Amino acid sequence: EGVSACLITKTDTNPFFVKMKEGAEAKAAELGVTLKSYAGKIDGDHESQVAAIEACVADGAKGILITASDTKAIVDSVKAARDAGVLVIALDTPLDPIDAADATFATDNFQAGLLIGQWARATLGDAAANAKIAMLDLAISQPSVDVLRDQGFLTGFGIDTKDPNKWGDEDDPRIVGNEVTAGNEEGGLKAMEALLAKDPDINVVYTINEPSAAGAYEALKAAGKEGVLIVSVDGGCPGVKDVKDGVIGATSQQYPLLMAALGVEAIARFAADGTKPAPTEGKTFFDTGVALVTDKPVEGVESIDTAKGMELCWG
Amino acid sequence: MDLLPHRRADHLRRRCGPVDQKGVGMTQEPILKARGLTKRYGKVIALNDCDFDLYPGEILAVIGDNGAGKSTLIKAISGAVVPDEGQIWLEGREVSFKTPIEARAAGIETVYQTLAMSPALSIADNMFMGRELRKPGIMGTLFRQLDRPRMEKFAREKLNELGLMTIQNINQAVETLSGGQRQGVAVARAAAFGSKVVILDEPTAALGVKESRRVLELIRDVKNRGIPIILISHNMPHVFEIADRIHIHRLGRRLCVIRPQDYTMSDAVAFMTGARLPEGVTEAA
Amino acid sequence: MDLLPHRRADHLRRRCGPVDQKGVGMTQEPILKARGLTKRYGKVIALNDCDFDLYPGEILAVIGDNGAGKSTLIKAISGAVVPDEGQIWLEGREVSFKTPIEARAAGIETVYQTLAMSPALSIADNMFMGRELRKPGIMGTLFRQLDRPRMEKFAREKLNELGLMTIQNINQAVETLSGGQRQGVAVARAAAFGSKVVILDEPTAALGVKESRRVLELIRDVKNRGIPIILISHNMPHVFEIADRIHIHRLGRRLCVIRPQDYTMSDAVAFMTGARLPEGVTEAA
Amino acid sequence: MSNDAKSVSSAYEAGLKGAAETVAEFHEEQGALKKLQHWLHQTPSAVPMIVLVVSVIVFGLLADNFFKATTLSTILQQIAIVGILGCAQTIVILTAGIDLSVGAIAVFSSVLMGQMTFRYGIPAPAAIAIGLALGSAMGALNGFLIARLKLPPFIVTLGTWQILLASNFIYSRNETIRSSDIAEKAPALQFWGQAIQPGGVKVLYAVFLMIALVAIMAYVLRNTAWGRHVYATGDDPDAAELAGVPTKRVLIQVYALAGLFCAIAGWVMIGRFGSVSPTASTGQLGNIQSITAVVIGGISLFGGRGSILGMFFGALIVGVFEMGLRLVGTDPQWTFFLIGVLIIFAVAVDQWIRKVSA
Amino acid sequence: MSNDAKSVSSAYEAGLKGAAETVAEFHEEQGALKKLQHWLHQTPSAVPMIVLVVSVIVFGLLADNFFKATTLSTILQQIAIVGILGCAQTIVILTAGIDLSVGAIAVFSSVLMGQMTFRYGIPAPAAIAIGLALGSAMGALNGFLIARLKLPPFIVTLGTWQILLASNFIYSRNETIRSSDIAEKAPALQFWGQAIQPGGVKVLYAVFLMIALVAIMAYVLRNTAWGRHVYATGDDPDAAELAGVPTKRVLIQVYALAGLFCAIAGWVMIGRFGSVSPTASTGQLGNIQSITAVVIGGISLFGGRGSILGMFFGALIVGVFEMGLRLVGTDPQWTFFLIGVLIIFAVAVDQWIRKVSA
Ligand SMILES: Nc1ncnc2c1ncn2[C@@H]1O[C@H](COP(=O)(O)OP(=O)(O)OP(=O)(O)O)[C@@H](O)[C@H]1O
Ligand SMILES: Nc1ncnc2c1ncn2[C@@H]1O[C@H](COP(=O)(O)OP(=O)(O)OP(=O)(O)O)[C@@H](O)[C@H]1O
Ligand SMILES: [Mg+2]
Ligand SMILES: [Mg+2]
Repeated sequence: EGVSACLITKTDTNPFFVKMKEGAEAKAAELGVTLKSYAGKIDGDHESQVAAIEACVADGAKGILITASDTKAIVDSVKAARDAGVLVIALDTPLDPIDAADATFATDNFQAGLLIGQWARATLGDAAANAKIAMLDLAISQPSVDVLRDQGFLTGFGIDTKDPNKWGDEDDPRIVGNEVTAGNEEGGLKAMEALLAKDPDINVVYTINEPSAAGAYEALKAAGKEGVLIVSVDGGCPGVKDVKDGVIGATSQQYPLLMAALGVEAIARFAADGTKPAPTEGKTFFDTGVALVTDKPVEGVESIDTAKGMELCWG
Repeated sequence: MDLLPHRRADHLRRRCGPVDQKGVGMTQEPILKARGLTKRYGKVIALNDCDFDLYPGEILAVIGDNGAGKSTLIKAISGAVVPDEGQIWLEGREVSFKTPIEARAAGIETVYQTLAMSPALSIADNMFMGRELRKPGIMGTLFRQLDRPRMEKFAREKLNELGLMTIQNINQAVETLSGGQRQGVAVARAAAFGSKVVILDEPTAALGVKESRRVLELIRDVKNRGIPIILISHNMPHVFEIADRIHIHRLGRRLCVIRPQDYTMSDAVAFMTGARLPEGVTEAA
Repeated sequence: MDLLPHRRADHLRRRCGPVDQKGVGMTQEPILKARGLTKRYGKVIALNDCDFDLYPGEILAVIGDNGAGKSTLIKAISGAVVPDEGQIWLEGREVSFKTPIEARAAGIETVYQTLAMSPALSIADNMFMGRELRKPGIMGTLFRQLDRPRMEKFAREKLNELGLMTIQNINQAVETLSGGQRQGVAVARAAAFGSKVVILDEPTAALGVKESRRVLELIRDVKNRGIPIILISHNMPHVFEIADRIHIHRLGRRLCVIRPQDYTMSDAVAFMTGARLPEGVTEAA
Repeated sequence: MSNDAKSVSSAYEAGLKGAAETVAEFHEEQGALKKLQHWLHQTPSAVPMIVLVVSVIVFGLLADNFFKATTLSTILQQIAIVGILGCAQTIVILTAGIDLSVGAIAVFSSVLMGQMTFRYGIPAPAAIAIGLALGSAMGALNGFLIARLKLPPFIVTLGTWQILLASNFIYSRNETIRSSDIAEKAPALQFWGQAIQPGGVKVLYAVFLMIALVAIMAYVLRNTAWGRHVYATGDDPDAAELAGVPTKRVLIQVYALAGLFCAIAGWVMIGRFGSVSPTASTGQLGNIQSITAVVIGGISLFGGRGSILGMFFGALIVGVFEMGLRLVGTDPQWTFFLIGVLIIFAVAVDQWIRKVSA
Repeated sequence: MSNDAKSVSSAYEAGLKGAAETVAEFHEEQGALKKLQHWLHQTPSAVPMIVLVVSVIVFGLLADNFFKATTLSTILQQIAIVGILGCAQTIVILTAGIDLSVGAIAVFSSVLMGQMTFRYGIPAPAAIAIGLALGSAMGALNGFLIARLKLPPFIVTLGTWQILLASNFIYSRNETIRSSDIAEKAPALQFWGQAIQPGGVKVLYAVFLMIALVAIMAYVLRNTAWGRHVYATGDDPDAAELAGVPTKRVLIQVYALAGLFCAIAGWVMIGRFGSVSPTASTGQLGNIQSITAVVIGGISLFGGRGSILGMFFGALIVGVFEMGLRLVGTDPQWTFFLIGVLIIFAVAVDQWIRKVSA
């Protein structure tokens, strides 16, 4: 009787989760674990995730890996699964409260935002005081990853975030505006065009992920503003290439393949002898880390260059 | 021809003029009376300061050219259209119906030219639409359950009375009936429920010879029950055979009212088409 | 009554039996001939092994009860319905129309009971629907541009010829016309384009006295142009006045064909309603 | 001179004497197939029921764990919300309308119930009552715009969908209310999340609620005058109006009732998910999901035809497909693909049966 | 005995002699207001045009940067894709249909064009031709199911929307083709992203393409027989069929042409976004966006009424609103809210003008 496991991602169209799934499948094949994958239908869709958890329990899975769309709302379903004897590991995004899951293998999205915010401020130097910042966010429903990255960036840049659970409520005059992008090129482009119409002097662009950064770059290029500082989060190989090509100034690299592989291993071990994975020393979760990738390192912000980034990148 | 509405003192209105003096004006009070009805559809004046009288127990035919405004007149009377101007009295009391439901509640039952049936619903459902019977007792008052057996029995009886059709299944959808059968159901509905006035707008237009004859018989039956009837028809022989009085409608208003005994069909046609004017009526105001 | 289709040898078919022998059978070849047409709608057999003949230059009336299958018969002939069984010959050649377009291309023009107009489009658009004229030269061949002025001129002429209405604007939408005016446009369309056969299904059902008379005159005009006409009508006086021969339809098939000179209206009504059988015809097969 | 008229008519109507009283009658072709077709034609919910049974059997064969009581009860609880939204969508579609705002009303109502309790400290039962009232009001607004201003339902509800969803995000400030807080302070909000456990198989109260609502609406639509009026309004509104149905009032009532059902669904969402989340995907997808259930259930989008039982089977079919495909282990994208095929297939079968058995 | 018949008729038709030849004529009430109403009624695209002009003026007053050439050209380029999808949606809606799959066809076509070039090494122009052909085929499939199997358009395209979107993700393996790679190896794919720059204001080729397509379709719909047939099919399909319109063929052609327009939109997407991305939001939202443009443009969802120019103004109105609200500085959530209000408002105004000018 083989071990079966489930992977539940936020969506199955975002390259980040596609790669996470591939990493998990490779590891599962290696360990002889049967892996079934599920996903939400749109960003922020936690109801499909609940349905997926229920299906996994009904299917007799030993463990569930989940990147929760709504970290608070999923808690009850996770509890029900754990009560049924299933090991639940949160990937990428910690649940709220974090101990709702048996273990968490995650990157800190706030930290990821913080790094690019700090890098952008240091790069601009004194000009940071009168920067013109475009904020390209994910969706008007403001799922948690969207809020964490955005607010992390602003914190890193030294801007008062007001309510840290909500983007768009800031009143700092340096922010030209927030636009939503759906995390793809199309959205990034349209949002950038709109913000450029609002203020053509934008010189810093925060983007929720690298595809939206690529879209934003197209708009800037079309407007003849290739020098604008674009920062992003994810660290996928196309994104790192864009950093190398100077499209993106810096990106915070995360490690979905690593998370997924660790998660599958943990489930296999749990199935074998019942041991549960332990968190990183001094943290409430197992941090798979985040690294700032840039070819223009700045004083005071630790970073790796794109050559190293290409080695570690996913997808 | 001046068709713009001119308001005249009531005693000057051409309420059938000398034609009336030949005995058409009844001594009784009209059961249904309308004065000065006007209805505009954009540029079109479908009813132009129109008067109307229906006396108890009579069959009143309304004839006129296509587009003369006959259907609009009976829609105004039956609440399907709210006239822009004018007043209506039912049994001497002024009424103003906003919907067909109000007119029906007052005892005026109408068969519209378009029949007004819900094709997917059954014959019984259609006959009782808007006046459904509920089960007696708690099922009816609290749970508001329909009393289907009673409604079906009633519908079957009424259709048999009409003898117009041999419908095997009272629950079949109206859309499965032929045009003639549908018209029969509509007429049966009006005849069954009309307590004060029954209005029929071209009830035989699409009917064959046999079916038309049945409808005429039904109209006589209703009259014999003491209920007055308004009948719109383009069929002169039928009109002259059955009507007690004939309201001739022209260009959105009542031209005059005649008795079939006093005039030939040919006269009536001449009046309604404008070939000739009835005595005492001048068309230009 | 046995209505299940029984195939009989052709010489045994009751093609008007002795009635026919009174001279209705024409010596010419029929321009339009149909044999054994059958059409079922679910359980309903709307056409039951029906025969049909139309001779050159004649006005053939088709009469029958509601639901007898008259409309279905002419739909089968004009391609609007594909019969389940049976054959049709036009000028001696067998045809089988899958759509009304094919029938029209063969010269058969029909006014359906439902008129078949697009309410939101103009009168001219409706008259030329499916046979639009294109501009001459490159605008027409390459850019396929419609020749509106020519179509409008033609439409105006045809409607004037008909004299049925004074339409001020040939570009007004059909939905702004009264029922009678619409029927006029439909009849004008058929009369203008019919080259071999013109079919009219109850063209005067909703029309007033004056408007009906105009349509009858138009039918005579078309006949005088040498084009045969099929006229379905419930109006016996009209039928007996205008028809050369009368096809009596009963229960989905041709009961017999009579000449108006030979029979009274009363006879025809008796035949079509089943009150009496024409000589030589037995209803049970 | 009416004698003259009489003679005119009698000139030919004399022929009527002795005319047959019957209209054409037809012999029914009998036979098992014909009878089956007739039954299928008479019973609009039969087709989805058959599709449901077939798909249950197929998945039972394909996936080992499918035929377990827990799996089947899980399917029921997964469709509870769609089923309730489907009740709302059914009555709207029966009037030849469509309601794109059902999901938005549900989510916004659940947020309102939650925030009433936690932001303003209103006791939970009162907050629920307010939420249900506001949900009905949102529906009534749709109804008002559609019935009074005569705007097309598609557009009105497209507009209110966006408006309500945006209001939901703005009003909630993106805050999810945690399950543990609700359990502690306002357990009434989670009422429908409780379960009975006959023989160890959990069945949520929400499932019983859905079934009860379907049953009640089936009764109301079939056996009350109001139900007949809903059908008549969808069938031919002009005819219904002339025949004495207050169509405008019926429309407003239908949309308001749909709003109430959506608000009930919102309350059920709190029980089912534990928490109150403004980002719940029902807000975005609830309309398409409920329309899919209605359509697979054989209810005509043109109004006036179909039964709410069909919608229930339609929701179950989608639930069975989604669960079955999950257990078989198909990629989620293949699930979407197959649900798409299923939608077209279900309607094609329905159309075919209507055609052959017409 | 037909003499008998003649006498019957002449019994009363004698009265016809000298009957007036005219039907009722009506004096037109003249006056500036009446004339305006009449013109509004005659010109279906006039209402959206007025709404457009008013909103441009309002936003010009509210936001400083609005009346700049670059802002206006940005608005145009932002609506280029919706405008082209709107052409597809317009012809479908004119036939009383609806196409929910437009966005999915566009995205899938763009992915097909990209993958043909990069996965199989087909030269870009050939890949584009294949992409356009496949897009038309997807549309024709919709048309086939709707015209031949007589399935409701809403359901068919709901199904194909899911099917095509899922196929798009499965086939593309979620891979985005990067802009720089395309620019290097297959610049033809990015053709519509080029721009002319009169006086420093960039105007994309895509904008000209959209305007050209609208103009061509306006001509085709007004001035060719086929265009009249499209209107007739939507107006009353039975009547059109009897009047000699091959309605089934027209329907299939309409959906296939709509598919072609969508594929063109897919090609334009590559030029406009630089890259080829299977996750482009148009796949999910293209249908709602294009329907919104069509409806604000005053085209009836019941078919047969409206002009494609109205759709163009409708798309522009949405574009102007989105841009204007951004420049005024509203939060994206409020923008979403206000677009919802706009949709209802635009249709209400349309309805009101039609009523008073009837
Ligand atoms: N809903 C409407 N909108 C616009 N015009 C209308 C409407 N209803 C009727 N009309 C117009 O009002 C006039 C009178 O129509 P009405 O139906 O009352 O005539 P009618 O005498 O009943 O004719 P018919 O004998 O053909 O039934 C006609 O010119 C008609 O076109
Ligand atoms: N599309 C259809 N579907 C089902 N039944 C039909 C259809 N069309 C006609 N029928 C049935 O076929 C029979 C013949 O109808 P048809 O319209 O040919 O009669 P008709 O002789 O023209 O009658 P009328 O004088 O009332 O026009 C009727 O019973 C009718 O109900
Ligand atoms: Mg009338
Ligand atoms: Mg007929």
